[in-house]
Amino acid sequence: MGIMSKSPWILHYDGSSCNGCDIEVLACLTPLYDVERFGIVNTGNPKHADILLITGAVNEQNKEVVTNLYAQMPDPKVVVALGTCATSGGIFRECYNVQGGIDTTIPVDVYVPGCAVRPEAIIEGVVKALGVLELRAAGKAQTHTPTGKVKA
Amino acid sequence: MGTRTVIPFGPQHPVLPEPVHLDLVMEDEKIVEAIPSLGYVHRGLEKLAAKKDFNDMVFVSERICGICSFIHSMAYSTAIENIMKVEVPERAQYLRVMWAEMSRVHSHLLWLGLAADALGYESLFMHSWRVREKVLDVIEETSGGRVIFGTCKIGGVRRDVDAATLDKTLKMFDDIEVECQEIVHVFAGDPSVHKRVAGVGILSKDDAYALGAVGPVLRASGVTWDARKLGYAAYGKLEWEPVVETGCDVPARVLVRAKEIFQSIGLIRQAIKKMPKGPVEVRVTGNPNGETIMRVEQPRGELVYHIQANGTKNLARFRVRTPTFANIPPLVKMLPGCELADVPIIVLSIDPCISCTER
Amino acid sequence: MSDEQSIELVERSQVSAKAAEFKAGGWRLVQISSVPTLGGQEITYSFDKAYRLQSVRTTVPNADPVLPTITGAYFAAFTYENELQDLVGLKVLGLPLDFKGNFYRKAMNAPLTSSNPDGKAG
Amino acid sequence: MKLGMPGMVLRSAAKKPATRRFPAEIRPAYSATRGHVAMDIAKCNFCTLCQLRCPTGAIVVNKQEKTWQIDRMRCILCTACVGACTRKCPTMETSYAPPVGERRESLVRFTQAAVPGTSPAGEAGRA
Amino acid sequence: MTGLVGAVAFVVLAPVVGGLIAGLDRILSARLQARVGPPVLQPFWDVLKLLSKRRALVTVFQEYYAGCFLLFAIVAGAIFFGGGDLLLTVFSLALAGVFLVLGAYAPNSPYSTIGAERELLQMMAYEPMLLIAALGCFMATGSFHVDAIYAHPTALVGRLPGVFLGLLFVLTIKLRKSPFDLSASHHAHQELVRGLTTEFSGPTLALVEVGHWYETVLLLGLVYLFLAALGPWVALAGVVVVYALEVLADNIFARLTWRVTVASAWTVAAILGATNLLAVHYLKQ
Amino acid sequence: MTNDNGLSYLLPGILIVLPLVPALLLAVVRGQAMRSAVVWTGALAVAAGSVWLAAGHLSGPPLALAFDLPWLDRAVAGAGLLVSLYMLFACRGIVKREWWIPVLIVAQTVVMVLVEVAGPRAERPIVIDQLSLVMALIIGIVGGLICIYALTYMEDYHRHHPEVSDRKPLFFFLLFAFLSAMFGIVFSNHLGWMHCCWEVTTLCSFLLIGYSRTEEARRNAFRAMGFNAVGGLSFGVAIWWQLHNGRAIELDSMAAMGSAALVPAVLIGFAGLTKSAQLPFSSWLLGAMVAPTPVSALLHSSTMVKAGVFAVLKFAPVFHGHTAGYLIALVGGATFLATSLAAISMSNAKLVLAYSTIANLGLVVACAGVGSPEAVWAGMMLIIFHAISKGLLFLAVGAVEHRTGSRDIEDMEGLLATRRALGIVMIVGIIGMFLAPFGMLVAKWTCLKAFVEVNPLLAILLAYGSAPTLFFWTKWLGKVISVPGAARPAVGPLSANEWAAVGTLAVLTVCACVLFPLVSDYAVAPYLARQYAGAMVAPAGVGIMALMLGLLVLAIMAFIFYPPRGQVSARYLAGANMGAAGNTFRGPLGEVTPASRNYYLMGFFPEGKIILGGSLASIALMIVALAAVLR
Ligand code: NFV
Ligand code: SF4
Ligand code: SF4
Ligand code: SF4
Repeated sequence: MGIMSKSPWILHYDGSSCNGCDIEVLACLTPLYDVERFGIVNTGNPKHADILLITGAVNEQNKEVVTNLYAQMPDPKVVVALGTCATSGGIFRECYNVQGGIDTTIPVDVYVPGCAVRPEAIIEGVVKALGVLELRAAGKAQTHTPTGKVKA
Repeated sequence: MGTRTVIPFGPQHPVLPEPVHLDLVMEDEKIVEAIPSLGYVHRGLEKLAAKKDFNDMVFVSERICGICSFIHSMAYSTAIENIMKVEVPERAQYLRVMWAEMSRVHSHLLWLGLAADALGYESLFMHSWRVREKVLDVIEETSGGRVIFGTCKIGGVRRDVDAATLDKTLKMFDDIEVECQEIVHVFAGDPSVHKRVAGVGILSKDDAYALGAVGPVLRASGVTWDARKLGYAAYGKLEWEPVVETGCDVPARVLVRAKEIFQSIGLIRQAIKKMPKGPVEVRVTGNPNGETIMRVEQPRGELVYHIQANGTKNLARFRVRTPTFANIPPLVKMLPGCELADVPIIVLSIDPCISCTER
Repeated sequence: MSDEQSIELVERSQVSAKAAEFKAGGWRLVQISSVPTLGGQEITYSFDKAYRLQSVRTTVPNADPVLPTITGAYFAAFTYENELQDLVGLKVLGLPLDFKGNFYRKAMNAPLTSSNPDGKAG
Repeated sequence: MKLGMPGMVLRSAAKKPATRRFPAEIRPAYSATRGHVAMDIAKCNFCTLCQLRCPTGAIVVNKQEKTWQIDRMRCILCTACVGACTRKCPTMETSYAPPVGERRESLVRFTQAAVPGTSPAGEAGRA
Repeated sequence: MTGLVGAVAFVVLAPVVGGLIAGLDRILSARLQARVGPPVLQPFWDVLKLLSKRRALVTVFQEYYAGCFLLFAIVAGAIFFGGGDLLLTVFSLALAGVFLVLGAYAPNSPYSTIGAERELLQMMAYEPMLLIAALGCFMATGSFHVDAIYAHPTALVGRLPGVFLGLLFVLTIKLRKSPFDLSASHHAHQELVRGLTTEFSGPTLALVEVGHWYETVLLLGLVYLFLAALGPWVALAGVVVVYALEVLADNIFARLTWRVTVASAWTVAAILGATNLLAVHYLKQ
Repeated sequence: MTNDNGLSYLLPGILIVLPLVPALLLAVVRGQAMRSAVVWTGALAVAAGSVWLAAGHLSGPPLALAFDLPWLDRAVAGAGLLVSLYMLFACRGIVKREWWIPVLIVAQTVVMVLVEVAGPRAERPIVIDQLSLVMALIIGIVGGLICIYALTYMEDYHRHHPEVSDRKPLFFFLLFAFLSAMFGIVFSNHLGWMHCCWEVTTLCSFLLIGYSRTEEARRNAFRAMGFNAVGGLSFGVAIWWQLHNGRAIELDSMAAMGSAALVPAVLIGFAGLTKSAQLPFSSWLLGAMVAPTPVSALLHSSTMVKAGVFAVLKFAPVFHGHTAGYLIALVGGATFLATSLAAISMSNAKLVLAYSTIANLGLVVACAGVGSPEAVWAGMMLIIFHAISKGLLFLAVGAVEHRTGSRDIEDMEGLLATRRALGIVMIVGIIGMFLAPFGMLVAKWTCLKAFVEVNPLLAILLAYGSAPTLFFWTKWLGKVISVPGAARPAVGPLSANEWAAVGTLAVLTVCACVLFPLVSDYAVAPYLARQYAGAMVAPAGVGIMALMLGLLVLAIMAFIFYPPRGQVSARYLAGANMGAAGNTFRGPLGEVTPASRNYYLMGFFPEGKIILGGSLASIALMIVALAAVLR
């Protein structure tokens, strides 16, 4: 395990979610799940973060914000889409104002399903993301996975 | 360079769990102007009614918000049931009250934690959420979901809860009540919290009423108004009184929500104890035709569903006015004149829920 | 249900005066909503007093999508009225705090009008 | 209790942490928990009822090829499909679906063998 | 010569000790919050991770200021542990602080700038008490030199109880502990995002972190100085208790405002510190 | 102790007279070219003269010129009378509320006439010791540089202020006349002569503050004159007291008299307090900031106000160990604390400089009042460092003001980026004022040590007063070094004249820091050794200071030769960044440019109340001090 995966600092952003997934992200920080055990720190600041945990289907107005935040994270970095909304648009897929998932806007490295996504799944998703982060730090993984909606 | 400081507060801001933005204009740290901008969570889900079967709209409505999801689905279901004149079985009505109140307890605990956090009181946040996890356990055991209950449907509820689980629920809440007492005791009695919040975020009784404040914000300003008194579900058959405080400031709002936690636990007990045996749903056939304006009490206040149906499976209008939407003008009123350090707690004092607000 | 409801129809020009009347009577503004009709929008204003809900309804034709504001009586109506501007494409006259279409920035204009078919832009 | 916050934190420090040490320690699921949709493809007759009732379009049933596919990244765990199926093929399991690295990994397809009942459900991808 | 040994030992060991203290701090905090907390070496992983991140700054000057912050934090400690002048230590610490603040000013970004302002307010709040502490050491021992103060036969805390308490008070500010973690909090949910350190990232942030470790060790050294004559074990135990109390304080207070910080720190410095000095002065006469 | 070296004998006299030549020339020449030539020549001559004098006499015993020229005495007295009369004449336009000003001047004139009747005599009317030489160097070098700077400044000034009538000949005449008077003050051993020069500086200050002839300038000029007249009167009374008691009116012998000279020492000290704008007299100096910036730099920061503390410092041996001295020290301490606090709420750069000037003078007063060798060492060092750094800062602010049209600190945002050289000199000036290892801090450090040995109270005041200086200097510095968010108008280059002054002062600031041990050894220590019978004060911590400076230089070098590289990212704007560079954010109604204004905390540090409090404390202390000596 490289150094990257020993100290994953996260930025959580709500990309137009319903809150369900967001409070589960917060729950991960609290005593019952306590992700600080893995060195995970919720930074609240893109400039300090290694992992972007993002929920929601991304609406018209949020596109710009998501892109900004992603751009402001220093390399190497990974993106984890949390919850059905973030992975595919979920039930809001057909709404006029949503893009339908994070990968419509920025490249996503790990998709975590669930509505709402469970804290355990979030932790698993982060662990999976750490693998990508390590590869990227070692220059072994491409910096960006291709963007684009996967048509199911 | 300017004569005043101008900073963006949000959309991504660690004290805001959700994206919302305020243009803060300050002199030193005093806020002279705070203009909100919304729209970061506007999904446009009201328009889904044109595409989705009215039955499926329950799933949409409970995903308006992951915190107050159950009451959304209950409000929507009740609205349709009213239009279609469906008699919902009594047991379902009591179960709805039980889940609605569980949802309120978890929402209020969540809020207490976030409010503590907004004051930089991390350990209190941690402890509030530690207790909240116990509530979530009960919710999961009875409904199958932690935050999206998924139990309400038109005509009743999707699942029954067996007697043993109800018993266990009662016991769990005895424990939760004790823990909540401790949290509330700490929150209300902590000198550093007091120093920070006393007299902060004043909203006079008249302002609260005139600006259309709802829920704990309204009740903390001394107005007795609680939509549950309208008696939907089984509320008409239970004994309780709205919690009202007259402090008009942040501590009063803390107190209202704190007391409502115990009120809700009391209601859960009553509901479980008075719950009759019987079926939990009726079969609903046909399409609704008619109109109703349904009001229920969410953790954050009065929620309004305006439903117009035209006899097809798609509703003519699915309109949701959420409590936070109503509490935005009071918030805009409260901010100017406060200190930057107080912005988080004042914003949180209305317990904002943007996903509800913008739908 | 003890939730009594009634709806009164009024002319568009009377909306402000009507709102002022409610205000004077000690009513609280509960909501403003819109329902698309064939040629326009029905705008419903709901007020509450002691758990009694009273609504006022007016219609706005699509040909002339303007509406007077009721912020004179209920300042808090500015949120609803901005929403009407953004989602229904009305022009609310006399808004004290006009977000000019930025209340919600959307991928489609006036999504909640009947002339606007479902489906998303882009 | 009377000590306020100092009492609370010191007592916490004296006690065992409330933390459940996931993944080493996993709480047994409640029977009601909605984790993911499982499918008993053997029973399916491809009536597409589930597909019709799924609010997110997560299910795609192909009668010709006798396949039943679910997109885990679309499923909102609403149980509508479970309720809709008259043959009780889809069921709601308590374990959650795992995260994936590629979007397409989340498409899970079940194929019915030519002779129903003789061969177990085939599954592509992870279920 | 011993001075040089002390200074070198500080330069080499302080980051190790400081990092460990930070790790224990985080574990203790977690336990107070009914959590397990990170491994004790976590702060080191954090810093190593930061060092291996790509640089991304608003202006390259930030790195320069962060470097100078670290440099002068080290100098301050080296003066102290080298047995040098206590006042110079305080000044050097202030110099380090100023560089950190400049690093936050440099990008001219809103939260960073507000963090800088607040950090300055904090510095203004604790500066009098630090100077008073140094003055107290002089009055009690007749020297500003750390080695002389250290060698003083009676414990300073006996002559200067007020100064000692006042020092503990401002230590809370200096260590960025609640209720005075105004300019940059350890955890995310602050109105200032990350305040002072908002615009630092990657290796630059690592410099700041390490600088804080040096500062922590220096400050605890100052506490030790007040107890030194009681013997190393007692003094060390005292330092541990003091730090534990700081962590406890961090967990039992909401964050207070800058007004309260400045007003209370100055009042404490006056009531506990200044009064103590005057008492020592007039009792001696 | 008479020195027979002919030239040395004449030099002090020459230095006093020398500036009068360019002064008179400047009063008549018109064109800028001619004026430049005269100013440059005059300034260089004055500077060279002072350096020459210092070079010859810095080491060694004081140079006392013994001569008895009654006509000269009378001429000086006559000049003093003329000055008083002119001031009275100027008072004709005064408003009713300020009736006290002419009354004071009349009173002072009466006292001086009485003194003259008593026929003051001094055997050694001129004495030059290291303290005078240090002052002379400041006057000669810093003063000369400021005069050169004023050449361009005044051109720009009149371009920016067409409404002000162009009286440059008068202006430059006054500058040089003022230099002459300053030399007079520092060289005079004859109290009467000193008083006369003292009055001349008051008059120059009055005329220069009122230069623009606006209502505000006029009012402030009168306030300055009035407050200085209070001091002048007190000074006069001191002389009269000495004569009346049949005592010497020679500064050096008085200073050597110890507590016997306490009464005049306190009286002259009081005059010094007014001249150096200590509380409660601070307001005149703030008001003086309406004058063109070179005036602020020269009169109201680097030199004239220093005459005040110079006078107090001269009597330091008298104050040493005496309650009255300690009380005067406390006045300085209170002034330091109060004005440092007051400076927090100032965003006008000149007012910050003004308050900080008063504060630092307060420190010197405190040093003088304490009067111990270390304290005097610190006081002299403070005078040197302050004169250079503060002169530099004033000139830099003036240069910025003439290019951006604002002297507001907030408008200096990004100066380092838009105008690198000007930014750097301003930074040098600012850090010179408060940061280790720079000069001012060295002096403050010694102050702390000197104060705590006597009584911790003064040291505590200093501890409290230092904190706000840290605050207001750093926030200013922060503005200057921050990277501008929006494109700011480029600032035009400085003229050669301005560079000559600003650049030299910047270099001097750094040199003073590097070379302060030498300054201490050659100028300050010998003075102390004589004043305090062999007291040795050596600067401490030189090694560490040098180390710190070395590290700083190293860091700068490292930065220059190995500039950090890496991606440059947009500012953190809560994710709402907009625009190509991401420097603006999206607000509810569209694009918003973020702005960061420094904190001024008016409500928390109310200038008015702080100054009032400090003034009341000072008045009380002065009364007690007076009572203590008269008892
Ligand atoms: N606002 C809101 Fe809700 C609630 N309570 C409501 O309808 O939370 Ni998300
Ligand atoms: S996936 Fe479900 S719970 Fe999560 S944000 Fe979307 S709707 Fe809410
Ligand atoms: S799973 Fe059930 S509902 Fe779906 S196609 Fe098969 S049999 Fe029909
Ligand atoms: S659980 Fe709901 S969303 Fe998931 S497949 Fe079944 S019907 Fe579709």
